[in-house]
Amino acid sequence: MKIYFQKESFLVQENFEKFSKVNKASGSIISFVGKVRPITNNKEVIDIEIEIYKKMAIIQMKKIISMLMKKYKILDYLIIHRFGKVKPQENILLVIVASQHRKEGFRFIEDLVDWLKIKITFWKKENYLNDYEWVEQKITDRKIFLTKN
Amino acid sequence: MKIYFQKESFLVQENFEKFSKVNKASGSIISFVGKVRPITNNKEVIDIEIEIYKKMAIIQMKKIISMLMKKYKILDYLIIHRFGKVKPQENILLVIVASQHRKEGFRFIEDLVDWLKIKITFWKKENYLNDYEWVEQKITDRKIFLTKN
Amino acid sequence: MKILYFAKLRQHLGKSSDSIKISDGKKISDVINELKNKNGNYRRAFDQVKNLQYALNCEYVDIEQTVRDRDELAIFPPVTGG
Amino acid sequence: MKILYFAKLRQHLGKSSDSIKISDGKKISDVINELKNKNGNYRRAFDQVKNLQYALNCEYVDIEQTVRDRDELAIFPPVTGG
Repeated sequence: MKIYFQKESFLVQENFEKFSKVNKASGSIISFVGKVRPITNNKEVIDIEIEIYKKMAIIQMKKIISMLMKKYKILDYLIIHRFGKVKPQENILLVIVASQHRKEGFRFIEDLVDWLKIKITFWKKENYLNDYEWVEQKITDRKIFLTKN
Repeated sequence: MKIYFQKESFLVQENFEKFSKVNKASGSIISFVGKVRPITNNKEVIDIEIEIYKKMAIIQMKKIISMLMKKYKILDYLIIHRFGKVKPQENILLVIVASQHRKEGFRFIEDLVDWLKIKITFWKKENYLNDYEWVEQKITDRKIFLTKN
Repeated sequence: MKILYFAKLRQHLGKSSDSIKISDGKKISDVINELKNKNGNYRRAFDQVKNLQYALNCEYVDIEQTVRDRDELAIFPPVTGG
Repeated sequence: MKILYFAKLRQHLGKSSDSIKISDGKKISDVINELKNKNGNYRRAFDQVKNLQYALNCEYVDIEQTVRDRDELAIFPPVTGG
């Protein structure tokens, strides 16, 4: 049950291995990795900068997780979200969840990522060769917010 | 786009690493690992034996995947399902899927595992200390079948 | 016709396949009745293993499906992989 | 009151925080009007960055929420992490 908001890059394999060892007895392990896409809006992304309001991000994350833990039977989770400069093809986000049964794991991880994208205080700026753009929240993500709120 | 039905055990990390390298440019990578639970029905599981009707399993798997590929935009997938003797805490099933956007990845992987559990010709026998039991298909899984069929 | 048995049914029958001569146009239910009339072992196995499913040449079919002698028929309980 | 700015708003303002004296009971909308009256830079920033959201002591609140001088107010565009 760990949450890391960190500047440093991370390897999925290492974290997955450690997590699996601790959760040997669980029937299902599901993971989600969000990465920087090399091309967006037909422009080549040089890198992205992720800004964080850390104090609020931690508080909101804990609230969301405690709400989801009441909803779904989960044995363990690990969340890593990077901030600062991140290059294309690098990982931004890792969520791993262990559960006895797959359905609750799937619901937990999908809900968590949905909430993360509309509640947790990170912001992305994409840097291109000659300009940049602050990423806008997707309407599809906002819709999830409205139906879930 | 690979499917393996194999007797040999496998490491998730290795497969994940290889898959991630090939799919560097995808925005989302989701994985599901199904493992042998050490206790079921309050009995300690010594090992399980997985029987396969391989020819049919391959045909049915390809059908399901081609149906799901039409439904969801997926960049790549890897499926490994073991048969033969498998010990508690070992992996039975690995599914990894790469997609541009997470939602289609989640739908694809969840649907695939649902279908796998009701269509693909594998059968599990659980061996306990003094007896054994053929696992029965879960009613919850069968319900998914009925709503999706 | 080649008939394959899997899992609990295979175990109860004590064999994983049969090869029997079938006149085209019979239904799977007819084939099973023929098997059950062979001996008590077949009868018990088919009576005890519930919810049997049928596949003809690797496609799920209904028990009322007609078969041909060159088909491969598989009989098994609901799958439990994954 | 401590006011924090993030992302596009921070960039347009050219600063990440302000510390201003506020009389208790004012609304966030009043605070923003006060800021906008400071100078053209604030006015432009608050006019240009759309769909601003507000958090009072790390909880999402509405623009009509009243504030106290000891609160921490954060103003930012919709989040885009993950």
